[in-house]
Amino acid sequence: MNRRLQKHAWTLGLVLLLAVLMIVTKLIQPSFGATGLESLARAALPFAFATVAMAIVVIVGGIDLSIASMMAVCGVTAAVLMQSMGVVPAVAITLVVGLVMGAINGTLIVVTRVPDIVVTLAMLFVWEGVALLILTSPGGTVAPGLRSLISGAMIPGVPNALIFMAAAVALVWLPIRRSKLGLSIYAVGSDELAAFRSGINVAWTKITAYGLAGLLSAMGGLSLIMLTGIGEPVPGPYLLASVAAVVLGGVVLGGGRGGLLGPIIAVFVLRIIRTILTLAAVDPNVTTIVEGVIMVAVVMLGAVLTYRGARG
Amino acid sequence: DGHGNYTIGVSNTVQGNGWREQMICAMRAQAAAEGDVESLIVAHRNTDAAGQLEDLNNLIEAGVDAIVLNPANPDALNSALDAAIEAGIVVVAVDAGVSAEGAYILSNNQEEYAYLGARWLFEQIGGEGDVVYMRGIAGVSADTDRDNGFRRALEEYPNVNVVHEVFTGWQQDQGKQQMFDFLATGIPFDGVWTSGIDNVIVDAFVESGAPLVPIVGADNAGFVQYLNDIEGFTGAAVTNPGSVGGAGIALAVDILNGNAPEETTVLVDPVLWENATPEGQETIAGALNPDLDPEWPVSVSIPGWTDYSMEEIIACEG
Amino acid sequence: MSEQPRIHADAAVETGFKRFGRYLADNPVIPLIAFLLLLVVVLEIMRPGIVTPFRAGRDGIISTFWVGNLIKFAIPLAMLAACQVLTMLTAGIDMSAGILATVSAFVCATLAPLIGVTPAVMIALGTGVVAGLVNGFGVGIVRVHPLIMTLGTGLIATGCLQVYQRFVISTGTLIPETLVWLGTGRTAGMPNGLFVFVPFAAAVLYLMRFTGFGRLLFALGSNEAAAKLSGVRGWQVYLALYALSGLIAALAGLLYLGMIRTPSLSLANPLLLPSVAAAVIGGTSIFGGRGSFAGAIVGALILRVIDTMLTLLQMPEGARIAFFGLIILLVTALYVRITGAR
Amino acid sequence: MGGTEQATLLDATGVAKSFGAVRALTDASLHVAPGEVVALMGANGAGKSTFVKILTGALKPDAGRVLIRGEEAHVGSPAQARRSGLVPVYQEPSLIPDLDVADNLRLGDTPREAFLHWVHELGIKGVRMDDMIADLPLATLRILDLARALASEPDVLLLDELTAALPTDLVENVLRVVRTQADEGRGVIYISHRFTEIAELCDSATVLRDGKTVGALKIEPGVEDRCVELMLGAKLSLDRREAGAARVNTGVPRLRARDIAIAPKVSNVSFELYPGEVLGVVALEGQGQDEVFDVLSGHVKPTGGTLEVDGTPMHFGHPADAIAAGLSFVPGDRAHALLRERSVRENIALPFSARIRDWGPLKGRHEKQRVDHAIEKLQIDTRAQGEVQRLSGGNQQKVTIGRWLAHGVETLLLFDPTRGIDVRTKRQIYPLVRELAEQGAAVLFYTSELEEVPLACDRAIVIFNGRVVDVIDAADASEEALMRAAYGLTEESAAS
Ligand SMILES: Nc1ncnc2c1ncn2[C@@H]1O[C@H](COP(=O)(O)OP(=O)(O)OP(=O)(O)O)[C@@H](O)[C@H]1O
Ligand SMILES: Nc1ncnc2c1ncn2[C@@H]1O[C@H](COP(=O)(O)OP(=O)(O)OP(=O)(O)O)[C@@H](O)[C@H]1O
Ligand SMILES: [Mg+2]
Ligand SMILES: [Mg+2]
Repeated sequence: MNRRLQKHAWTLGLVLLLAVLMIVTKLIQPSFGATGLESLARAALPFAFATVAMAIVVIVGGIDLSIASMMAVCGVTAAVLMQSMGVVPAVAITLVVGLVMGAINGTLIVVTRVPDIVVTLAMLFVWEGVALLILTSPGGTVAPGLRSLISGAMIPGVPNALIFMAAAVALVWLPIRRSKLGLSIYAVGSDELAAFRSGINVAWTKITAYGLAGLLSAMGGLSLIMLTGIGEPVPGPYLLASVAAVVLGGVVLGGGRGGLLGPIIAVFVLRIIRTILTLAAVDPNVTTIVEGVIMVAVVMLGAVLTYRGARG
Repeated sequence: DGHGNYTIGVSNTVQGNGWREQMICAMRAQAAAEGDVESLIVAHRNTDAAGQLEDLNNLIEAGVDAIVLNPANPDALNSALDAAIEAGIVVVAVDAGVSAEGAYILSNNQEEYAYLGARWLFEQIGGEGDVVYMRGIAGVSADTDRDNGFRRALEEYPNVNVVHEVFTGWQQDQGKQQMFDFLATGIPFDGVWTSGIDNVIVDAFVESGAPLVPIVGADNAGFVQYLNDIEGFTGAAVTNPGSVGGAGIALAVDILNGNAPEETTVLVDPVLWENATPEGQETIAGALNPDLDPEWPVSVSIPGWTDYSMEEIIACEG
Repeated sequence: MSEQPRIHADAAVETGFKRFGRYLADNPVIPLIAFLLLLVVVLEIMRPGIVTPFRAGRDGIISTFWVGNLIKFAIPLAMLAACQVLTMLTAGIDMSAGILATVSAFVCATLAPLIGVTPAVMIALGTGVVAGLVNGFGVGIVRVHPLIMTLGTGLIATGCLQVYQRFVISTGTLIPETLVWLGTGRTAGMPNGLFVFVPFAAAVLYLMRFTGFGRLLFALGSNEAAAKLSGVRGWQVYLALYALSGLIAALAGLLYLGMIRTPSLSLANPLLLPSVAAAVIGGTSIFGGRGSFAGAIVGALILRVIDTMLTLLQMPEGARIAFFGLIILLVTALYVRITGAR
Repeated sequence: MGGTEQATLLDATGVAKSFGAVRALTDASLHVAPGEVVALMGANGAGKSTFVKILTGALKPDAGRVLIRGEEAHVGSPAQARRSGLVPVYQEPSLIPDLDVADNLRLGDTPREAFLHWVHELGIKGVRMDDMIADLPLATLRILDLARALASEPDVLLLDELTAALPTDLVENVLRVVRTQADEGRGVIYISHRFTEIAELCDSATVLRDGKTVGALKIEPGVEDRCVELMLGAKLSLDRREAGAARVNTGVPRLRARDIAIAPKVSNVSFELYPGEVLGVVALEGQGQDEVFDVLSGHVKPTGGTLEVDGTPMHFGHPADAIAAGLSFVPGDRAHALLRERSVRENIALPFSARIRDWGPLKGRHEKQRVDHAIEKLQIDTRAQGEVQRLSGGNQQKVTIGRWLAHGVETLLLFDPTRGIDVRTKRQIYPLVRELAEQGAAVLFYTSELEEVPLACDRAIVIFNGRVVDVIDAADASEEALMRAAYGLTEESAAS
């Protein structure tokens, strides 16, 4: 039990931090309530998917700098497809497109033996270009039914956006996490050579992990167009935010350690900090500084804590 | 006259660009100049439409009376804007339009902006010849609007040919490099139309020793300076005042005070300043402001809309 | 990577090709230069005459010497790539380099009219060093991952720059004459920036290869525990390294300011990702312990040539961006294939 | 045991493998019959590990034929090897550090019951299924690796220097279990540099020299000499050091430890180390010797006690402090000591640049002289000197020692420097250590192989359960006496 607690101490700390921040929000703006929570959950959606996608590749020992670009490709793909076909086929095709893009990233990393950070840096440009080729300026349509999926709250107090996110991530990750594939992902991230010698197909595991990241990026892209109602070909600011949230969430850069819950909570922490700063009418330029300082400070705190932990 | 102590929310999605900074400062200055505005909450960062939705929702949550925004996209923000309007919040979009029902729009006419400059340029090169067309960021609304205006002018001058089209990404260094590269090819051309990145384009000609051709840019302080200073350089600056933000605040206050305009859409039409005629040169000399950040448009106010002084907008407080 | 794939590259028999491959692996800059020349030839075929110096233009002799331009714009890129190469040697990265260059340029241009050119330049370089020290503190002493640390510092620096610029909107700007001369002037068709860059590059190459500090960079990237065992105090090296990286970024910013002559708030930011690309194309391993600044310089030149080609090709913007990415990938993959290095 | 004329389990012929310029294997062959334990012998760098990796699909050979149960086999990956019944325990631990024991088992589809049975059988207690691999000591990992291999019921078990890092008691368990495996009809390939183990366990020996199989022998009394001859290409043997006159230590000790305590492992360690002496450390695995070396080398601060160097009290906050006080440390795990992708020269010269005052220009000639001297002295095989990782284990170990040789030694802390090193290399290391001592250096020498103590040391301290329990005169201590001491049996032996 104690061990289990220790393993999840970081996540618990984040939950606590989130709770404190919620209280601070409530203190600054007493009227903050269900609608506030709802818009928070909606704002967190694309970040959460980007972060979860990033978390999976970081766990497998890589990094994917092209996530925001893949989200853009999927967003415009879905928005364009929905002009000519039903929601279900359009969404299905988009998910497949995401999966394939991610798998292409993974395959290139495995085949070319170029480091992942470099491959995905190059693919960042490639996918961005592809998005612009699909749609030169913002446009397309999104079925209203799809958009209403993430607004409101069927269960009072629990925003639909949150349910949607939880369901989507759980659907992808839970069956995998405890399976051999999930273990392989952790194993490859932890020690690639040992994994290979333990009989794991390292190449396949990596490609699958990157494919999953692509799939989740597709969900991120879909959530973007569900929010805005149109497809935008220019990638949003999701890359750096997702790296920050992944690290804040307790996933170790370098692979093998961490889960998906921590990063998702970290996304909410980062989002609610922005809400607080806006509510408190803090100078927006100072807001940027505050965000930077918080990111660095929390990670420093984490570093100091693990350092102490390793010693004590 | 003081009707109330309004809180106005501002949302903007591009940071670190002189034009947008001027817009924010104009908003602050105008808010300070208006007696009725108690506070301004500014959400100002680099983000996309989804991020702007987040900011808008936060502003609604903060209980503002009005929102003045520079929209990332005309159609993408409707969910938040509808909610705001429903909650009785006055919504004013500046610089570009939004499609939400009941929102006011106080916009620089981007299509007209491009059309005006392009027409002048085509006229200047005698209605025929080759031009270089330097655009902004692919896939961004403002760039698309300007492209429509440019194409409209192009249609009117069938003998004008676009010999080279590039995207500067609205980055000074990229624009300069691209011009250098193109000059190096030795392909002849007769004029340049450039979207916002302008003084560095002139620099590229001067530094490489290439003879200057007519160049159309925006009214950025640096470019206007060149129009005035450089011997033998003909060109034109089309105004695209960032102070439209200040006007947006003024409009929002008017509406809050019950003086809503009849039309929900007000277009601020651009003006063209050229240095090919003596009158034009005089206008430019009058507009000069050598102390201003070279990326800032020199048209710091919009007569009839904004009430602040030069010092106030430069102080950028409020 | 597992041992499995390494095998293909090194396999078996001593064929001539193999020997050639190994020669190239020991001299990684050679295939890169060959590739650069190939690109230039392709460009010349695409646009005959572009490479030729002092060619007759429309109105007589003009000095649009393309090679000069190529080098000129590659210089700041290569300097920022130096930040990446040096930090990558220790398995780090400096994601704040682009912003620090911008800050330095902006601070210099806005302070110069207020306090004079020399103090302004000093303060501008100082901002780079200070920000670098913050990075070094985070990476070396608190042990934050360099990627996160430098991203965070970059974010903070951006915010500070935004706040700062509000105070200097009306003070006007002044680009120091020397910087303009360095940035825009030419001597014998070559950019004056080389007067700074050549000594700079020599210093970096010397630092990497012939000093104890340089050796420690390789050592820390290769095995930090081993370095510690040998008596190396890691935090000292990281502190000095990131401060140096900040200084180089600031210097690159000043040079860039002289070149572009408009102190925008995002002046050098777009150079960040290309600087990382230049470093990796040049054969620097992001995993540390292996890297070459000479390679990064060639990498920067290659990126610039590609830029020119794609600008001139007149393809849709989407295709242009996509091709840029594909070519980076292709070059790095070929490089890895030929030399067997990663 | 099992007749060699029976159908063989594993039959490899003409296996070759090059790594760039290094030809690790040129013509290796090997036959394993059911019920047979084959010792694979060879000096460091002979290609033993490479051979095992090829047989188990972790490396692809350049040439060669492998028959499994008489059928031609292409073993493409470790997974495939496992399916064909070939299960290795590699020289380096192959469990996943960030997964717990249970997940490691699931990953390889290892039956849990069988695994636990073997863990118990091998004498490891207190391992829990939710222990993180990264938190477990090396010796435990080796045993878990073996238990995992045994649990999958292999036809051929390949053990690469499994016992090198194991304490004596665990070695015995391993030998017993492996013997039973063979008795049940399985084949075993056993790699070790210890003749005693091979004599006890193996039926035959296949000897590799420079990547080529140079002979296959039946194990019988007196075969050692023949083996060594084949391995080295000339007759060599381990000679006992002539028992000289017992040293008389006078004056100020170079290093004096008083009541050193390091919670929770070490409670009381005191000793004196004099210039000119080699002081052995005798201890079973995990008695606190690791911690003592960590303190002496400046990696860990002691929780109690004092440390004096040349009579001056010292507090080390960093290895650099220890180095400044003249204490040079060679760790047991060379992975911690080497810059794998850097050259031999850079590895040896590393301490020359450590201090800030040495960050300036390199002193090329001075450095080269001292590095070359160290290389020559240790006879480091520099064929693959461009990258240390291309050297064999033994040569890598020499580099870690050479570093301090070049830097200049006052006090040398050697932690198991001969782990996994062949006889020839050992024969170079003992005299070197002696020579250093004779030149005035003080050497603290821990070894996991007890027979080395009399060969290299003047005296030895015995650490048991975190305390120094005895000091013995090493030069003429018998192995049995050392063994008893290591097991903490000294008091009783004194009483009897
Ligand atoms: N002069 C100093 N200034 C600031 N901090 C110091 C100083 N000297 C030591 N420290 C502290 O000592 C700790 C260890 O730093 P040092 O660089 O010496 O170890 P290291 O080689 O990096 O090894 P490790 O990563 O295990 O700490 C650091 O956390 C740092 O806070
Ligand atoms: N991955 C590799 N790359 C390059 N060279 C290698 C590699 N692995 C092994 N070698 C070289 O192959 C030769 C044989 O190495 P191997 O590890 O098989 O020796 P060994 O007999 O197991 O030695 P030891 O007893 O020291 O473990 C050595 O010269 C070594 O340097
Ligand atoms: Mg440290
Ligand atoms: Mg071996």
